[in-house]
Amino acid sequence: MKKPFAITLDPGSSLANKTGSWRTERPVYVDRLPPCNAQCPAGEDIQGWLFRAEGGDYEAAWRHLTRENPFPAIMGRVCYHSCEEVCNRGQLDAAVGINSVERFLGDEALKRGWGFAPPATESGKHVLVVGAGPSGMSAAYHLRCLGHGVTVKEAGPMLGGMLRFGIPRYRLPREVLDGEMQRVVDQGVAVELNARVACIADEMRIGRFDAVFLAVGAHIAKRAYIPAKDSARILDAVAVLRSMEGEEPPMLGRRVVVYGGGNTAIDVARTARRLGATEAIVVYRRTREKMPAHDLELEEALQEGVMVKWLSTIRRAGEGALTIEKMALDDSGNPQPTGEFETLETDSLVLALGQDVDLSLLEGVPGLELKDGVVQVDPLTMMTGHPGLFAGGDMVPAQRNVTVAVGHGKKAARCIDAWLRGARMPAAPKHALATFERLNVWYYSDAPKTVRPQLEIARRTSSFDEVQGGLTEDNALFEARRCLSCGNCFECDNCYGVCPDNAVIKLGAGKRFAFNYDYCKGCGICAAECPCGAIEMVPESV
Amino acid sequence: MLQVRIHGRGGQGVVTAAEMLSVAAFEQGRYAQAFPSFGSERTGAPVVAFCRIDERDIRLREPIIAPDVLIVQDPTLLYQVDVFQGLKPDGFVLINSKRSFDELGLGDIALRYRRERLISLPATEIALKHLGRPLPNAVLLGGFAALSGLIRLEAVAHAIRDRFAGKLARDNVAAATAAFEYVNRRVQELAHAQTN
Amino acid sequence: MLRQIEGSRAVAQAVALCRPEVICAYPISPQTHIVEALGEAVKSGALSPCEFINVESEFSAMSVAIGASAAGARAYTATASQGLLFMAEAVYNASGLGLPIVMTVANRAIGAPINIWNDHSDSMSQRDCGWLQLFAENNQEALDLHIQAFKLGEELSMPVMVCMDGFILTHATERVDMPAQPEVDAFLPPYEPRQVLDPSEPVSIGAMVGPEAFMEVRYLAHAKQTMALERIPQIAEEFARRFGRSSGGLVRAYRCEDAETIVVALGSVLGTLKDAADELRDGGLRVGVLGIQSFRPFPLAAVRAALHGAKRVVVLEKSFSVGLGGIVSTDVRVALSGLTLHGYTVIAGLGGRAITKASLVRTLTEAIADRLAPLTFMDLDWRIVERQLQREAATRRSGPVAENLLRDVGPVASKVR
Amino acid sequence: MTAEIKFYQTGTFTVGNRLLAPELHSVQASIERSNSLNSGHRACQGCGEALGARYAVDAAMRATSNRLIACNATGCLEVFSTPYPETSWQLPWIHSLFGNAAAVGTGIAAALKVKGKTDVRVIAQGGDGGTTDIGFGCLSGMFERNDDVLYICYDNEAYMNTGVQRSSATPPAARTATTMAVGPRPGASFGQGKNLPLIAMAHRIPYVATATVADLHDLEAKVDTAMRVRGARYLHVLVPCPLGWGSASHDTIRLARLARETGLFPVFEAEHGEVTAVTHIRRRVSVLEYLRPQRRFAHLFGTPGHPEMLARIQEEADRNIRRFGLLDASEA
Repeated sequence: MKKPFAITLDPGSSLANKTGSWRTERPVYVDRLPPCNAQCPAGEDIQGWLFRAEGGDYEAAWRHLTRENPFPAIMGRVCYHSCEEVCNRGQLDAAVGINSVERFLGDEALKRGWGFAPPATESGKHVLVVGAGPSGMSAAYHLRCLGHGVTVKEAGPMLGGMLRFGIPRYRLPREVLDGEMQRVVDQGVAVELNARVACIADEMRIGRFDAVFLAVGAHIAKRAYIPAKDSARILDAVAVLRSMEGEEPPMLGRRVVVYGGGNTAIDVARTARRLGATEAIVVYRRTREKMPAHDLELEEALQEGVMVKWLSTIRRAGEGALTIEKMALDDSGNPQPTGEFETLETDSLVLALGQDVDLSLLEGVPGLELKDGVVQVDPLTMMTGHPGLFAGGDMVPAQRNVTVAVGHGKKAARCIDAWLRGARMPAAPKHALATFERLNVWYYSDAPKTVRPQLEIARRTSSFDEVQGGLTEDNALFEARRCLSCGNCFECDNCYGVCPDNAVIKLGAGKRFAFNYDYCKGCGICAAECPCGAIEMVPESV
Repeated sequence: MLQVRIHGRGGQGVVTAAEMLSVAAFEQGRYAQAFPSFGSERTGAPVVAFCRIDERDIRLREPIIAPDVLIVQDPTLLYQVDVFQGLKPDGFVLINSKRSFDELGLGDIALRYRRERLISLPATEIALKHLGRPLPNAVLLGGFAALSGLIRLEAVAHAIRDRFAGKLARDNVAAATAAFEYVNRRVQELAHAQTN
Repeated sequence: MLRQIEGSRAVAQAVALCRPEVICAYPISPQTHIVEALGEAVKSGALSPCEFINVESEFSAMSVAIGASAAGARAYTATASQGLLFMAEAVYNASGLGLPIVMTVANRAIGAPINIWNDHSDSMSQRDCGWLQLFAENNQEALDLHIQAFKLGEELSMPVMVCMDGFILTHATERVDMPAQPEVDAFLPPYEPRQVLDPSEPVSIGAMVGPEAFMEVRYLAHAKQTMALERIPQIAEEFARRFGRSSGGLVRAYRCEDAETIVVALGSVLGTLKDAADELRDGGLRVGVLGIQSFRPFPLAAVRAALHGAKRVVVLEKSFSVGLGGIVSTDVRVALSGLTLHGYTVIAGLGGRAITKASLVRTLTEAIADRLAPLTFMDLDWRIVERQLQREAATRRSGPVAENLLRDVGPVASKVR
Repeated sequence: MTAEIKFYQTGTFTVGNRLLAPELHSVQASIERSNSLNSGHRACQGCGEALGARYAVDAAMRATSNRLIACNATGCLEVFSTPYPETSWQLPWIHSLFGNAAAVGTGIAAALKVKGKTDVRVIAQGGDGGTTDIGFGCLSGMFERNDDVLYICYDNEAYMNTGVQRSSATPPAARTATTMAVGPRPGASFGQGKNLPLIAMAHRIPYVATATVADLHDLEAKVDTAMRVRGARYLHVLVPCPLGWGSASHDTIRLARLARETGLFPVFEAEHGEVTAVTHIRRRVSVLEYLRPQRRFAHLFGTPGHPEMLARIQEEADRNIRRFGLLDASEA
């Protein structure tokens, strides 16, 4: 067909016209740090494992999760999941139920018997871990993954430390605890129980360990002076909770008063209710706002009939009765005596005023620095003043909770590994935070949070059955998919779709996209319409 | 060359008459050219149509100024339009009326022409009789055939059939035939009157 | 086969014989009878396959034809006067895109004052639009030219206007020789487009062309019309061979050999002119007539060849370039450049003013005596004109011209012409 | 639990709908996208028309398995897509004039019919000027004859190609080069302009729909529906124009979205003159949110500004919401 000159043109020939030259700004794909990941004390890649979970491949999700934290089933129960407090979705409808999905994955793993592969190569180094609590066992796990020989020495008769002796089974069923601890042991970790380390210096020398991680926790109950008749029955919280793991439960009576405002106090009060106490009263000197106990736990406690006497201190303990003084907060928020007194009937008083660390094993270690009853460590490396001696968990200055402890274990393990290789731990490059403002939330569907079933009150006060139920598979899947994937491309195809110049190249499933700068005019629609803020416009250098 | 001019009013089939006349001529192997006085006239307005008939190809395109034959479909026009304009002295005139030229007040005009070539024919009545409708055009063609002797009645009948179909064609042919006979009689009467 | 039928119907039948596939119809006098007859043919199934589309305007009529032609269909429409002006934009577009549409123009004057009668102002207004323009002398030629137009247009991929005088031809019933379908099929092959919208070979048609190529596009259009100057006589010859009569061609001379005075004209007036020429020749005056069948392309060489022997040339036109004079005359003058002979332009028949043999004879006699003004308006009523000019000189608010003139003319109905 | 979720945008815009089954995550997932309107065209940065046209034509191509012919009115789309010697079109395409796209479409359809190529379909496209103004006669004729053509109007609410002059689709108060933001009543007059979708419906043609570039999957779906129907069909697509609206090039989709969420641009479908479906407003917003980012409305804001005109525009939006029932039963 001899086409008329200029009037008739061959198709698609405009490709010869490279409109990319018009650009003053260029779009660039970026990855940003989701707030949940940034927040997690255990440094989990939450978004990462949620993304795998949403695909329905739970094992992949679990393996991704356990790269950072070997205890999802435990975390899914006892972690205070501050990640959910910072979840961007919280500003949209409700935060993603990260904790419940984590628990679901953990339970799946236990149910299906997924385990950790032993390391590919052995380093030949040998590390001693003192204390089989969350921190110690986390360290043991990570050290093992890195190919080091690990020996764990535990003073107590069982693994778990405070997980076992500090957290009642209605919050953490023991089969779950045992299951996840055993999994670490099965990885090839040597464990010695009832093996109290008296002197770490000797231990290191004799055992010829290449490095040591100390995580003995804080098990010594704080005492407070309370004038009391001999007949007054006064116990300490740690003892009460520990004895729950023994043969016969402690005798607390029908009316129990717990003195203190921490989680332990709440645990004891709730335990007392389960042991048949008709009255469990927490006496705390400040207000609810100031109470260190986790609000969630307090809520559950109140639901179970635990009572709290706010702004109260115990002045005297007599036979079957306590003398309480009302307090008032001064301008600086500290409680001051008012001189008003009242009497409180009780069969026993449990003191939950916090715990101290037993530092006796550290005597004679050169370079070690102790302060405020805890061991000082380099926050970057977790190493004490003594080379090769690392520490973490409740015995170092930090928030005292399981997740922090697990995080310490991981961090210490990686630093020990680096130290053993004579390297310095490279500070992992942190991406900028994926803030809510960077998201284009229009595209996310409204999807209310899945609420985890709760054991009804009656059974909660009469048994030690687990209070918090788990998610069904559907719910877990749904919950995982509520994730906004803040700051990281999840291949929604939006950029590919909205480009007026077809200048976005789809690389195929899992491969994300690339820009065709030959034709991209830099209008910025892709960046504006990217739901998760994973595209940034950067000025062209001219 | 014979030039025919037909006067009438819009809606009376003046143009059709001219065309049928040309078709009739064509039937007889003649060359013919029929055309209207191109206008935007509406029903009732005075209209004119023309027809040229010749033995050879007709090239002339002007309106007919000096007709050999004049056909007036509507006598009321006689008092509005100078229908006789340019009529040749020995021309034919056929007027649709049951009244005579004198009754129509055309006495002195008639003196300028050959009396036996001036015929009035009650075409509308004949049409009403045969068609039930006052359509005088085909009827007048029958009359024209008799008057001029230039076109055979058969040719006119053919032209009518060429234009109309079925009953309408038959009735028109019948009407035209009646007119043909009527005019023949009148022509003979007039011829007599003249010889006397 | 010989038929005695109206010009419009004759043309309609000829167009139908060309098997058009898409016909766009919009009514405007005096073209209407043509599309009416074609619509009838399509409805009755006599013309099939064919899409007959009642459009909402002439602009749309030409646009539909453009789309149809670009999609590979043989497209036809007809118009006149205001209608041609209303579609003008699309008319230029059709030629610009090189789409071989055939259109009948039933020539008619252009208002205001509104006038439905015949002259050539309408097609002359599209003189430069890039279409080929063929003029018919009588209904036989009008009929024949349509058959030739499809062949010519499709060969060159250019649109063709067949111009026939409104009413004078379109409404005249006369003898025509109507060819049979097989004859036409043998002469006119099916439409083989040069460019077509086809999903199996996608192209973009009608791109924006800038200064870098626009002149070339225009030149190529001109080159095609130049080619047409060769093809038109060849096609007319082939037509004559097949159909036994000569129609079309570039120009046609009548008694021009030995003629001292040659009258140049287009369209139906040629007939009356020939009669006038015969009369003058009978009077011993050597007069000839040159008819121009192809106005675009304008056959400069042929016109020059026909006229160069004469002493004087009178161009008789039914069109008028206000402020200049003759339109055809201008083109004829180009053809004669370098030759020295007397030239006269006679403007006649505007708005349907009857052109009588008598007036022609009178005017030509004056021309032959070289007493004629170079630009003459035949049968112009100077009385009326002067009265109006005085009126305008006298009062500012002299009122609407046309209405004034009509008052001076008096009742029209009392006149035969 | 999942049953409660409302999916507002799926397909290309599955964005955020990871809650959907993976196969629904995306319709653009095909790496071999046809791109009937190819890269290298000369549209402005962030051109809504380029985006809308590519989606509409691609969808029509899919619906006809590439047996499609397009004709185009004069305007931005035509100029930026086919400057000699290059064209961006990958399908048979013709541009004739500003005002005759619909008629050219009719002609193509007629040719295809007479040639028995009934599998090949026709779309005609133009901007708001070529559609609502100069091409209106041809368009109405095509509708009235019910010719088998899908006419797509890319409405950017003014004559952008010639430098932003008012069209009969220009909204009240908008500033254009011929409705300047000066005088006591700046911008385009209230009470003028025409609503072409409703006029199209008055022709009782088989299918009329509106869409915006904010929901491209919806646009595709409507083209697809349209191509399943024979006869005259009309699709009116709102395509923001950064140049003419005085908006940021990256706001093109956002503005289209706001036009719908305010109620100023109702998105609906109609069959044979009856509204059969409307897209409900998801999060109703004040017209101010839509108007403020556009410089063509800047004169309405600031001090003293024109609160009374803003109020009238809001009334217009509210009227649409009532008239088309744009709110969910729950929200209404």
